[in-house]
Amino acid sequence: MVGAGGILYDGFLSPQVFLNLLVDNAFLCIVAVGMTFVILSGGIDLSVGAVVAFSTVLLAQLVQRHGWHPLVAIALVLALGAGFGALMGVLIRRFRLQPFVVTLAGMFMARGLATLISVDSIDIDHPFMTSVAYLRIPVGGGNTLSVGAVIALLAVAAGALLAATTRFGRTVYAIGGNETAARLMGLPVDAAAIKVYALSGFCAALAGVVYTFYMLSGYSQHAAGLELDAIAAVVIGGTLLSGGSGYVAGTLAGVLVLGVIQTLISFDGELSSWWTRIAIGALLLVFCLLQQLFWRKR
Amino acid sequence: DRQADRITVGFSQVGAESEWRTANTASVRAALEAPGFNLKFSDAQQKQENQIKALRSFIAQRVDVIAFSPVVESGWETVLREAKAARIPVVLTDRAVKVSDDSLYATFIGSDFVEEGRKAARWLLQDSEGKPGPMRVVELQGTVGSAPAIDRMKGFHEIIDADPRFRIVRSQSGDFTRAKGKEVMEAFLKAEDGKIDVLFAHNDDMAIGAIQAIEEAGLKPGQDIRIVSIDGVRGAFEAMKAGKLNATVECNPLFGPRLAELVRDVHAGKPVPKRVVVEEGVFVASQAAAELPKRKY
Amino acid sequence: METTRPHTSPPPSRWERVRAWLAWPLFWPLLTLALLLLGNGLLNPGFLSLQWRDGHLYGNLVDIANRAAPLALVSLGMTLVIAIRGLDISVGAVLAISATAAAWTIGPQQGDGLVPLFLAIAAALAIGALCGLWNGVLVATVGMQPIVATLILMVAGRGIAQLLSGGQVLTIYYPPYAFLGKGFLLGVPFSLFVVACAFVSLQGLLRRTALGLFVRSIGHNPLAAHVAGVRARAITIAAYVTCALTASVAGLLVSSNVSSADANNAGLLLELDAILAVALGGTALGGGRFHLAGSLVGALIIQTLTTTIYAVGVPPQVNMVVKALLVFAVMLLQSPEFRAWVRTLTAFHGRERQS
Amino acid sequence: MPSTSPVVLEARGLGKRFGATKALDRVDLVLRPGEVHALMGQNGAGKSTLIKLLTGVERPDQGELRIDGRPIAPESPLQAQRAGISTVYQEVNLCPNLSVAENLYAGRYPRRRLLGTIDWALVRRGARELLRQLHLDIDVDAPLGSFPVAIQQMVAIARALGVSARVLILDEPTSSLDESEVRELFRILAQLRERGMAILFVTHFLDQVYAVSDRITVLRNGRLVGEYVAAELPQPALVSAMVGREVRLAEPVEAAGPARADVPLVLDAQGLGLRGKLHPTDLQIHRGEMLGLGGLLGSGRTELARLLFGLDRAKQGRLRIESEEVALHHPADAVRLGLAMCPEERKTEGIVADLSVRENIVLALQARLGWQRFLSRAKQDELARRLIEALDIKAADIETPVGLLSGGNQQKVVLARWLATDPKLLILDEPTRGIDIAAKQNLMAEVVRRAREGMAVLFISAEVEELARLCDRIAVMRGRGKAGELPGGCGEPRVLAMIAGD
Ligand SMILES: Nc1ncnc2c1ncn2[C@@H]1O[C@H](COP(=O)(O)OP(=O)(O)OP(=O)(O)O)[C@@H](O)[C@H]1O
Ligand SMILES: Nc1ncnc2c1ncn2[C@@H]1O[C@H](COP(=O)(O)OP(=O)(O)OP(=O)(O)O)[C@@H](O)[C@H]1O
Ligand SMILES: [Mg+2]
Ligand SMILES: [Mg+2]
Repeated sequence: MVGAGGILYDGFLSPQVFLNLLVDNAFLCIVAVGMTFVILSGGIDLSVGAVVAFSTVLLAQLVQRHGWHPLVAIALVLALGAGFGALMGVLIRRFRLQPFVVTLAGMFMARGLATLISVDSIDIDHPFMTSVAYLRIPVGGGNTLSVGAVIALLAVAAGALLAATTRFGRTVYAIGGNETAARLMGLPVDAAAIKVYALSGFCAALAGVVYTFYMLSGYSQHAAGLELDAIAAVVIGGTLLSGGSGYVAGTLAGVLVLGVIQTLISFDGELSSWWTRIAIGALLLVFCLLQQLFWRKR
Repeated sequence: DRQADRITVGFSQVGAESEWRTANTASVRAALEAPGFNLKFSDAQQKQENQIKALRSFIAQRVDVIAFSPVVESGWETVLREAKAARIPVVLTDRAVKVSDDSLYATFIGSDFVEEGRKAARWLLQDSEGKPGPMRVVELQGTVGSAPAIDRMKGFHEIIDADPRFRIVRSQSGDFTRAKGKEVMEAFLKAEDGKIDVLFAHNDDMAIGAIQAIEEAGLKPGQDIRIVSIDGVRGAFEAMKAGKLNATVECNPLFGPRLAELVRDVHAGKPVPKRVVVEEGVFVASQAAAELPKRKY
Repeated sequence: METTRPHTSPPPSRWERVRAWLAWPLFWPLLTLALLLLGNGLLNPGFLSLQWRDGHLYGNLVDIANRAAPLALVSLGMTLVIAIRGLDISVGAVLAISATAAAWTIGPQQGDGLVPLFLAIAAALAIGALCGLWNGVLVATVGMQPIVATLILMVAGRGIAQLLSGGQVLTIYYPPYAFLGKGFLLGVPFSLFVVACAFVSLQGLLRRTALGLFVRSIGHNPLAAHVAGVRARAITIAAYVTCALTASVAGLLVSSNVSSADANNAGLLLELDAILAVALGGTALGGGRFHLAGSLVGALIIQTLTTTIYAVGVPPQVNMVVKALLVFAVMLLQSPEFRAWVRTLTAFHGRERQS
Repeated sequence: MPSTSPVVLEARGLGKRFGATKALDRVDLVLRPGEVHALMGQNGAGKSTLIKLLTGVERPDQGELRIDGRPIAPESPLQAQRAGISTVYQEVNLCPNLSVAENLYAGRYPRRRLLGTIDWALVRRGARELLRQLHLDIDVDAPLGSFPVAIQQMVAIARALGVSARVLILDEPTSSLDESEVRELFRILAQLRERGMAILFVTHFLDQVYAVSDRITVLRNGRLVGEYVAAELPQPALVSAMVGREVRLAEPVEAAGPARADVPLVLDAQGLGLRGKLHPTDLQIHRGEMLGLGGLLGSGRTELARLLFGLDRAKQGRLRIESEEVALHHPADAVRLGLAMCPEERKTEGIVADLSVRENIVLALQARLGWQRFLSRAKQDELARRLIEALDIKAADIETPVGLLSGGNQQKVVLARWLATDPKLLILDEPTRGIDIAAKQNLMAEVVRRAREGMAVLFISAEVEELARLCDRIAVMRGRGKAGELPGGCGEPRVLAMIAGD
C-alpha cells in the first residue's frame, strides 16, 4: 500500500512524510492507547473525542483568559480527565450500566461543558505554549518530530508495558476473556475496570493537551468523531472488540494505517469530496481484508 | 515544458456539507482547472486535523500556492508557519483565520459573516418600518460553535437589539439542515402557540424546513410569519417566488474566478489587498421571479 | 440472620402482581417515558394537549411520535443486529443513500401519477437490501468485526449518496411522495403506520416462527447454536439486511418529510441514537436478550428528550449538558443496582432518624 | 480416626435459597487438617452451592463459617483466598484468552524487584514446574482456550495446588480426566494430606471416593444426611444415603451383541481425515448398533466425532450416510440428515446458558425442522416435560435458564436436546461427565433402549469398563488414527491393552 503510494505520488516516500504520520496523529495515537485498554476489558469509551475537546477548551481558557501557568493548567486538565473517566467507570461497574450508554452520555456531557466554557475557539499565544508547539526534535537526516509525537510514542511504550508486565494490565486481559473466571480467580475485577476508564479519560486529556499544542487553540468542536477513529484504530490493530485479545503495539499500527489512508488521500489531489469518502472506505476495506488474510494464515 | 509554466495550487476544501459548499467547490475547481493552473484538490471531511494534514502534504509536494477554506478560525499558526518557512504563499477563502502574525497569509477572499447578520437585521428593520411593536422573533442558529453561526448571530443582534420593538423569544440550533430546522420550528410553534412574527434563520436550508413546519401548523409563511435567511441558494429563490420567504442575504460562493486572479497575482509577487470581499446583495421576494433563472446553485 | 420475609399483612397475590409488573421488561422504560412526558406537562401546560386541526391530530405528542418514527424503525433493525452480537454503525449512511436514491429516481418530474412513487420506494429498498447484504457478508462470511465492517459503509456510504446527488440537496417536487412522511391516515401520521407495520411483522417473525429462538441462541452462545445446527451465518446476514432495510424505509420517511434528500446530513449520528434507543429499551448490547418493543420506547424517550429541550427553551450551548444529564437520570432510574442503593441509603437515614 | 482432631474450617447451619429453590438447608461441614473429605450427593444436591458459600462466591442466607475457630464471612473469592482457601470450581473457571502460565499465576505474579513488573521468566519456569507435578508437558505460552477441557481442568488443578493454602477445595476435578491423570492427582493429594492440608473433594465416581477420602459428607436435596468415616461406610450404604432409599443399583444394561451383516449401515466413512488432526480413518456404524470409541486423552476421538458431524470439514476421504454420499459443510447439514452430537465441551459448545431448559431442549429439533415449521408452545412444553422426566432433570421448572441448573443437570439437558431430535445416529462425546451414578445408569439405559429401537450410537468414553460393558463393538483410537476394532463383550483388559498399544 505504502509502496503503491510511493509509485503514484511524488514526495510520498520521503522520511518526513512518515514522521508526519506520527506528528499529525499523535493525539489519535494517545487516545487509542487508552481505548485499547477499555476494549481489552470488554468495554467501550465513546467520550474520548469530547474529552479531548473539553481539555483543549479548558486549557486554552485557563491559560489565555485566566492567566494560569500552562503547566498548572495541564496538571488540572489531566486530573479532570482521569477523574471524569473514573466517574464513568464507577457508574458502569457500581450500577451495572452499559458502557456504551454511559460513555455516550459522557460524550454529550464533555462536549456540552466545553461549549459552556466557550462557544467560539480560543487562540493561544502564551510563550511557553508556542515555544513547545514549535519545538522540533531532530531525529537525524534533517527530519524532525514534534513534542506531541514523542509523547505519543512514550504513551505507546508505557501502554505496552502496562498491558504486558503489570498486574493491572493482565487483570484487564482476564476481565475481557472471562469476567466471572477473573472474579473467581480472585482478581480485583471492579477496581481494575474502573481504573481502565480512568486511564482512558487520562489518555484523552493527555491527547487534549497534545492537541492544544498541535493546534494552539481550544475549541469545543475539536476532535469531532475522534472516538470512532480511535476505536477503528484499535480494532484494525487486531484487538477484539469483545475484549481479551490484542496488543497496544497493534494499536499503533492501526493508527498508522488510518494515517496512511489519510495521507494517500491528501496526496492524490484529484478526488472530489464524495470520491474522497468512497476512497477512504475502499482503502479501509483493503486493509481489513489484508489483515483478515494474514490472520487466517496464522 | 508547459507543465513548468503552470501554477500548482493546493486547495483544501472544508467538505461537502451543504449545497453552498458544493457550489463553492465547483466554482473554485472550474477556475483553477483552467489552463495555466495545476490544481491539487483535497477534501477535509469537515475536520481541521485533515485540513492540516492536507496543508502539510501540499508543503511536502512543494506546490506554488496554497489556498484553503478553514474549517475553524483558530489553530492555524503552526502549519502556516511551516508554509511560510517553505515560502509558499497562502490564500484564505471563505473564512478568515485568527493568527498572531498577519504575514502568515497573503490575502483573504470571502464573505463577512457578521455583515451578513447585520444585513438580515437591516432588511428586517426596513421591512418593519411603521409597524407597531412588539414583534416576536425566533432565531434558528447554525451548528453551535461554528463561525458562521457565531458571527451571523452577532451581526443580527448588533442591529436588532437596538430596536425595542423586537424581542427574540426563542433561539435554538438547527444544525444548518432542513430536517432540524423543521423540527425545531415545530417545537417553537407549539411552545409559543403560534405567536411568532418573524423568523431569522442562519441559512436558507433551515428556513426551507421551517417554512414546511409553519405550513403544517396551518399558518402562512411569509405573511403570518415573516422570514429572512442567509445564503441565497436556489431553493430560497423558489420559496420567495412562492411568497413563502421574504428575503435572503446572499452569501456568494462563486468566487472561483476572483480566486484564480488572486492566486496568479500572489504567485507573480504582485501586491494584493489583504482582504477581498465578495460582492453580495440582499434579495427580496419581489425580485425572486426575475432572479431565479439566473441562479447557478 | 433472618431470611423469612414477612409477607403477612398485604395479601401475597397483590404483592406478587406488583412484583410481576416490576419484572416486566418494559416497565422501567415506559415509566421513564411517562415521567418525561409528565415533567414536560408540568413545565409547559400546553405540551400534552392534542387538537384536531385540518382533519388530523395536532400537538407535541404527534410531533414526537412522528419525529421518532425514523429512529424507531432503525432501532428495530438495530435491535436484531445487536441481538446476534453484531453492531451496525452504517445505518445513517444507508439512510442517506436510500433517501438520495429515492429522490434521484423521482427526478425533476412533477407529475401526479403513482408510478414514480413506487419506483422510488423500490429503488430505496433495493439499495438498502444491497447495503445490508454487503455488511452481512463482510461480517458473516469474511469474518470481520462488525464495527469495522460497517464502518467501511459508514464512511463510503455518504460518499456514494453524494455521488448520486452531485452534492446537492435534492428537492422533491412530487406531491404523492410527501404522503409517506407527512401524510395523515385516519388523523394519525402515516409514518406511525409504517413503524407499526414494521414492528408487527418483525415481532410476528420472531414470535411466531423459530427465528426468535435462533436469534437468541446465536446471541447468547454462537458456538453452541452452531453445534445445534442453527444456520447462524444465514441468520446473521438476514439480520444485517433487515437492519439496512429499516434504515432505508427511515430514509424514505425522512426525505419525504422535508421533501428533499440531503446526502450529507440525513441520518447524521443516527447510529448512536439507535444504539442508545436499543440500550434504553432494555436490550443487552452484548447480544442475546432483546426487546423490540423496548427499542420503540427507547426511541420515543430519545425524541422526547430532544423535543423537551426545544420546548423548554434551553439555550443551544447547554443542549448537550441537559441531554447528558437526562440520559444519566434515565439510565440510573432503570438500573436495579442503583434503586437498591438508593433504598439502602434511605433505609440508613430512616434508621438514623429513629435512633 | 479421632473426631476430636483440630478443625480448620467449620460451617454451621449454612442455608441458601435461590428464588423458589432451597439449594441448601442448614448444612454443617467440618474440615480437618491432614484429611481428605469427600462431599457426595446426587446432581443438584447442593454440593457446588456449599462450595460457593465457603469461598465467598455467594453469600449465605443463614449460618456461619469459622476458620481456626474465628468467624469469617468471605465476600469475594479473593477474601477466601486470603483466608487460606484454594479452590477449583466445577466448570473450568479460568481465562481462555490468557496463556496457561498466566492462568496459573494470575493474581499472584512474581514481580521483578527493580521495577515491580511481572517476572515472566519466573512465571514460565514456575508454570512448567507446577505442571510437571501433574505430569503434564504442554506449551505454557499457548492460550488456555486452545486446549481441550481435560487439559484445562488439569491446569485449574495445578493453579489451586500452586497456592500455598491450608484448605484445598476441588469440585469435580476428575470429571473429564483419564484414569492415569486421576492417579497423578491422587498421588499429589496424598502428599498434600501428609503435609497437613485439609482437602474437600467432590466426585461422582465411587471408587475414587474410596481411593482417597478419609471422611464423607453426604447431601441430599440441600439437606445434610450425615458425616461418615469412609472406611466404615460400605458402598451400598453410601449410595442409599445419597439417593435416599434402599437402592440396589439396577441390573447394568449390557450390549446386544454384534450387528448382523444384513443390518444396513447408517454411517460409512472411508479414509476420512484432516491434516494435522486426524489420519485417514475408516468407520462403519450399523442401524441399532452401539459403537464404542476408546483411546487416551488426545488420541483423536473428539476430532473424529467432529468430522463426522460436520463441525470440521474433512479434507480427505468419503462419507456416506445411509449409503448416500454426503459432504458436510455445517452441523446443520448433519442435523438435517438425522445425525446428532452431544459435544465434549458442555459449557462452550453445549448449553446456551441464558436460554430456558425448554428452549435448550427444543433447539436442535427446531433447527432441523427449519424456521418456518415452528413447534407450538404446547408441543415444546410437552417435549421438554417428557424429556425432563425421562432423564430425571432437576430444574425448578421448564422456564429456568439452564445456566442456573447444577452441572450434572446441564449435561442432561444437552443430551435431552439430541434425544428430542430422534436421530438416526447419536454421537456421544463423554456424555456422562458430571452425572451422578444413579442418573448415569438411568441415562445409559435410555440410550441403550433407543439403540434397541434402531438408533445407531457412537459412544466416546474415558471409562473403559463402561465401553466394554455397553458397546456392541469398540473402535480404539491411538495417535490420531484408528488402532483397531474389538467385538463387544471382549472384556476390559483387551480394550485397555489395545488403547495402550501393546
Ligand atoms: N444461581 C442459582 N439460581 C438458581 N438456582 C440455583 C443457582 N445455583 C444453583 N441453583 C440450584 O441449586 C440446586 C443445587 O445446585 P448445585 O449446583 O449446588 O448442585 P450440585 O450438588 O453441585 O450438583 P451437580 O452434581 O450436578 O454439580 C440446584 O437445584 C440448582 O438448580
Ligand atoms: N496430553 C496432552 N498434551 C498435550 N495436548 C493434548 C493432550 N491431550 C490432548 N491434547 C490436545 O487435544 C487436542 C484434541 O485432542 P482430541 O480432543 O482430538 O483427543 P480426544 O481423543 O478426543 O481426547 P479427549 O479424551 O480429551 O476427548 C489436540 O489438539 C491435542 O493437542
Ligand atoms: Mg456441582
Ligand atoms: Mg475428546
